[in-house]
Amino acid sequence: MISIRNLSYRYNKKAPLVLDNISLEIGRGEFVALVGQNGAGKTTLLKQLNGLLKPSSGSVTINGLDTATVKTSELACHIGFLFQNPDHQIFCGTVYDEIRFGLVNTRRQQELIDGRIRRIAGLLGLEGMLDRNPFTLSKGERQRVALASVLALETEILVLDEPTTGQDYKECVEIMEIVKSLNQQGKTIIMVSHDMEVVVDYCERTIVLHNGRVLEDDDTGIVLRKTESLGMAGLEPPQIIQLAQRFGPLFQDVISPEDMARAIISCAVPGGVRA
Amino acid sequence: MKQMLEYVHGNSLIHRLNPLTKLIFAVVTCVACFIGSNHLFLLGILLFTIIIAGASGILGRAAGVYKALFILGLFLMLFQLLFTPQGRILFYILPGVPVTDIGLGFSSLLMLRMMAALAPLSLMLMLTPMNELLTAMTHNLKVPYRYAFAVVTALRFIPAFSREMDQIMQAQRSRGHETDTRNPIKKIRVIIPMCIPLLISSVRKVETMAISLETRGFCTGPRSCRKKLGFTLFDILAIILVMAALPVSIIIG
Amino acid sequence: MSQETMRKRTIQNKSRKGMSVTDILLVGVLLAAGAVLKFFVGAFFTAGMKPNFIIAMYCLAILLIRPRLYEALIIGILAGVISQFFPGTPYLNLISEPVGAVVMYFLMQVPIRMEIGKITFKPVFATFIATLCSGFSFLGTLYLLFYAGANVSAMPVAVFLGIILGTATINSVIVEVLYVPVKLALGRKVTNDPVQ
Amino acid sequence: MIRFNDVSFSYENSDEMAVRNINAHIGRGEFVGIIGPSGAGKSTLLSMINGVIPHFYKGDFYGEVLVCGRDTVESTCGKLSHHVGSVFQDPESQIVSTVVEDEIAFGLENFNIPAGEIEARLAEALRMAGIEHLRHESTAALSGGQKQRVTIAAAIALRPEILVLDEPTSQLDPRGSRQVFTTLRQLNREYGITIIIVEQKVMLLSEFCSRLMVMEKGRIIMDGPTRSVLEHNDRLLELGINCPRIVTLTKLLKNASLWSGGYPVDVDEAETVVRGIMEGTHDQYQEPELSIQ
Repeated sequence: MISIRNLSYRYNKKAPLVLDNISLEIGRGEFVALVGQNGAGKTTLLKQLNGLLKPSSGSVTINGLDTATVKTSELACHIGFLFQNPDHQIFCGTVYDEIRFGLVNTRRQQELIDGRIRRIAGLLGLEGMLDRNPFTLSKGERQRVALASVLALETEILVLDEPTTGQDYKECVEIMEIVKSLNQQGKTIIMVSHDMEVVVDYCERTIVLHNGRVLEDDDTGIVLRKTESLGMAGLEPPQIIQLAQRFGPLFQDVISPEDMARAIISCAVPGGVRA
Repeated sequence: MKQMLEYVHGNSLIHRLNPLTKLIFAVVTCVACFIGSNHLFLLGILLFTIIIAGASGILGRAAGVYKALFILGLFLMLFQLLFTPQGRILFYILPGVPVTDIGLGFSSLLMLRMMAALAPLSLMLMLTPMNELLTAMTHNLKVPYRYAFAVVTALRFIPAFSREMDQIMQAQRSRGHETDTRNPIKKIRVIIPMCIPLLISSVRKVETMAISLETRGFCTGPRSCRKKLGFTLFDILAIILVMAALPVSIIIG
Repeated sequence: MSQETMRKRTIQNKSRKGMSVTDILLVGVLLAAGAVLKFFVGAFFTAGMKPNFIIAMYCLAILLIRPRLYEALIIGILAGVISQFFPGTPYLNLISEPVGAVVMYFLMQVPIRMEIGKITFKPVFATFIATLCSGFSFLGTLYLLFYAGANVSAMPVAVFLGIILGTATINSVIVEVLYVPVKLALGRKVTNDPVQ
Repeated sequence: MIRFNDVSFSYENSDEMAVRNINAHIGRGEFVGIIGPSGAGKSTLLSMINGVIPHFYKGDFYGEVLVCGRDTVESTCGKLSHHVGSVFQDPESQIVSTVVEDEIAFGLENFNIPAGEIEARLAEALRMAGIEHLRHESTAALSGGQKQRVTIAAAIALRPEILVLDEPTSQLDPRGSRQVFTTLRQLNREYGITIIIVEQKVMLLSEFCSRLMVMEKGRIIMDGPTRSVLEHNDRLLELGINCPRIVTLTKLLKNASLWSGGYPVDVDEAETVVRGIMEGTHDQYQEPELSIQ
């Protein structure tokens, strides 16, 4: 589905490498987290995926299309891209038109558009706001409008750059649950996040990027235990994994508080602790 | 934004001059350029600015400015050349469009004057740190601080907004937006998805900025200044030198 | 807590001295955005029908802030000063932009409503005229400076007339399109008539 | 130090009260975290301490807010800034200078403080914020965490007794966020500055704050020492507030009757809890009192 081979990238010939010899394969239906410090090259890597940036060397192919030769507007039919700041894309007078913008650009059939816009709006809880002016909405609502306009393209791949920043926990969970259900319907999700709890809750695979190189790439549970790599990338494991690691191999597979509680109960109770 | 005139850091004698000296240099040479209608005089001033750029070690960066001025000047010169039928015909650039001696003389004067009048201002901006210019403007020239601050704010935001503009264009391209069209009416429609987001995200910053300034006592009364800008002997010499250009320009006429 | 214990407090508004901090920042930010748009978006246009974003931005600022006459003049001067930071835009802007700004101010004072349904066309009209005035004063100063005393025929005004008219047209469309969203984003009420 | 006496406020052009009937007292040297869903009135509450309400945002103001004995309505933002320093979400829109030292001197210059004293206070602020090494750096070249520490230094250069921060880490990566909190802890412990912070990252708040306030729909619904507020983690989750995972774990252990002590606020304490259970010794935390309004 996505195949990156020996990808290197620099902004111009004199600049240092932003991405340094990256090779990755991402298959259909995966839910991948891309983590690392600001400036590690995460957003740069994402932008390679839909051809906004072209490789300096190496190649990126999406569904067999080489991003170096295919136009971004064409790749937009295969890969949906949600930027960090919703204000960077919203410009229409109504929420409806905003969601419609991408659909018109990718030349979808007119009669299908209306139904699709209403369905997507329903999914994101925007039904009542379709006629509102997006500039009067709250930050969280604007983020959902931006997501809706990307989802409307119904691409197989969805790329999300920090979709939950600046939102409260409830809004964050709402968005992540929608993304999760899309993943369950078979969409491939690639997401940048700084919130390790979101990563541990939703992503199956985690890639750690540091100074433009892939530092770790494995199942989330395994990667988040690599304290040294995470430390290098300026990250800290979620609290429960930090806690579990203090006890050596005892709580080896623990990820969630529920896992941990179960493990503690199973070792503590036979030991004769008062119940 | 490579076209912007940004301060180029350095520690040359010219860098260390009082900003007012540099401002006087920019204004006086400009005035002299319009008084003196002599090719050699204008060429001399132009050469003088190049020497200053070299002496302060920013010739490399200044070259871009000179290039831009040259292109603009050349354009102006060619244009003027076409519309000056007076004088002796030297040759024809196009059939029926003659080039005359007066035309050539005047249009080259126009070009030199444009370049020589503008280069000092550009140099001044490249050689003066923004906060020093601000101090000189508000403390010595008594420009109200709030208005000088507006200018500084605008200039400070230009690089940040350029980065945002990049993001915006990429965000719209990711949604399949295409920008290539030749029809001027369609061009307006094409640029709107870029103009509106930039303006919206910039004006949204205004409120926080205003609050941040209010909570730090912006414009609550008289203002002190951490660095005092003094006039050195070299400043005085430089001002005398620059002022000398005025009588010279008047004599030459 | 009971309603009786609540006491409502009011703050005496200090007399307004010049533009507020918010207004000043708004002018600064709009001019910065104008400079960036000039660089990025201006590249899409060919000469002739090319927007002048600096003029468009101070027209927008005057629409949004509703300054007094001398404040409008200051906005114009600020725009002129910012223009100096780009090579190739001579001192002339220090004259032409204040002229444009003051014209914009007076046009906003004209008590004629220009509405069709809910849309007001005053911004379009005022920006068009203000851009024209700015353009002509630029040209006038240019002629005055470069041709004073020269016994040479100047470049015919007609050459520039097309450029100025094109710029004014495109500027007025841009200001009309930007006015409502920017006003909403600032959290200011949208009124139909720009004269309150 | 800060006292809210029956305060309510509604913004201009809005019929709804943004905060209502607030009664609270914050003492010298406290480190207070304010949490709650968006729109709960957290920022409004902070804006009343630094005088932004009612001097910048106008509206209907009821009751009184006393900051260091001064009624905020009678004062101004400028005067209050000698008592209350303010830091906001986006460092980009707070920084006004191109060099770090100019940025910190900016507020001092605004108040017409003589050049000699500016120098001393500048050095002091840099030292307190732990950014002496950044003094001559260009502000544009800094990382998010460094920028935010510059804005903190710029606020404390005015020698305020109180520092209010509105989501200062929301745009920072984990390392930057922790740097900011560590700086705040130092200011609080070593220099006795009272800190009031609104934040979504409850995990960091519970680790660093001594007291938590929970807001919902314009009211303070819980207020007490961090540990006691975390007791009510069920209620917090209901409100849509994230609880630290170690709290969720402790809750589960309590439900299994393995633990009856207090809640841990950081991983070290959680380790003590788990070791206590595993080794059968209950080294329990004291439970301080909690007021629920």
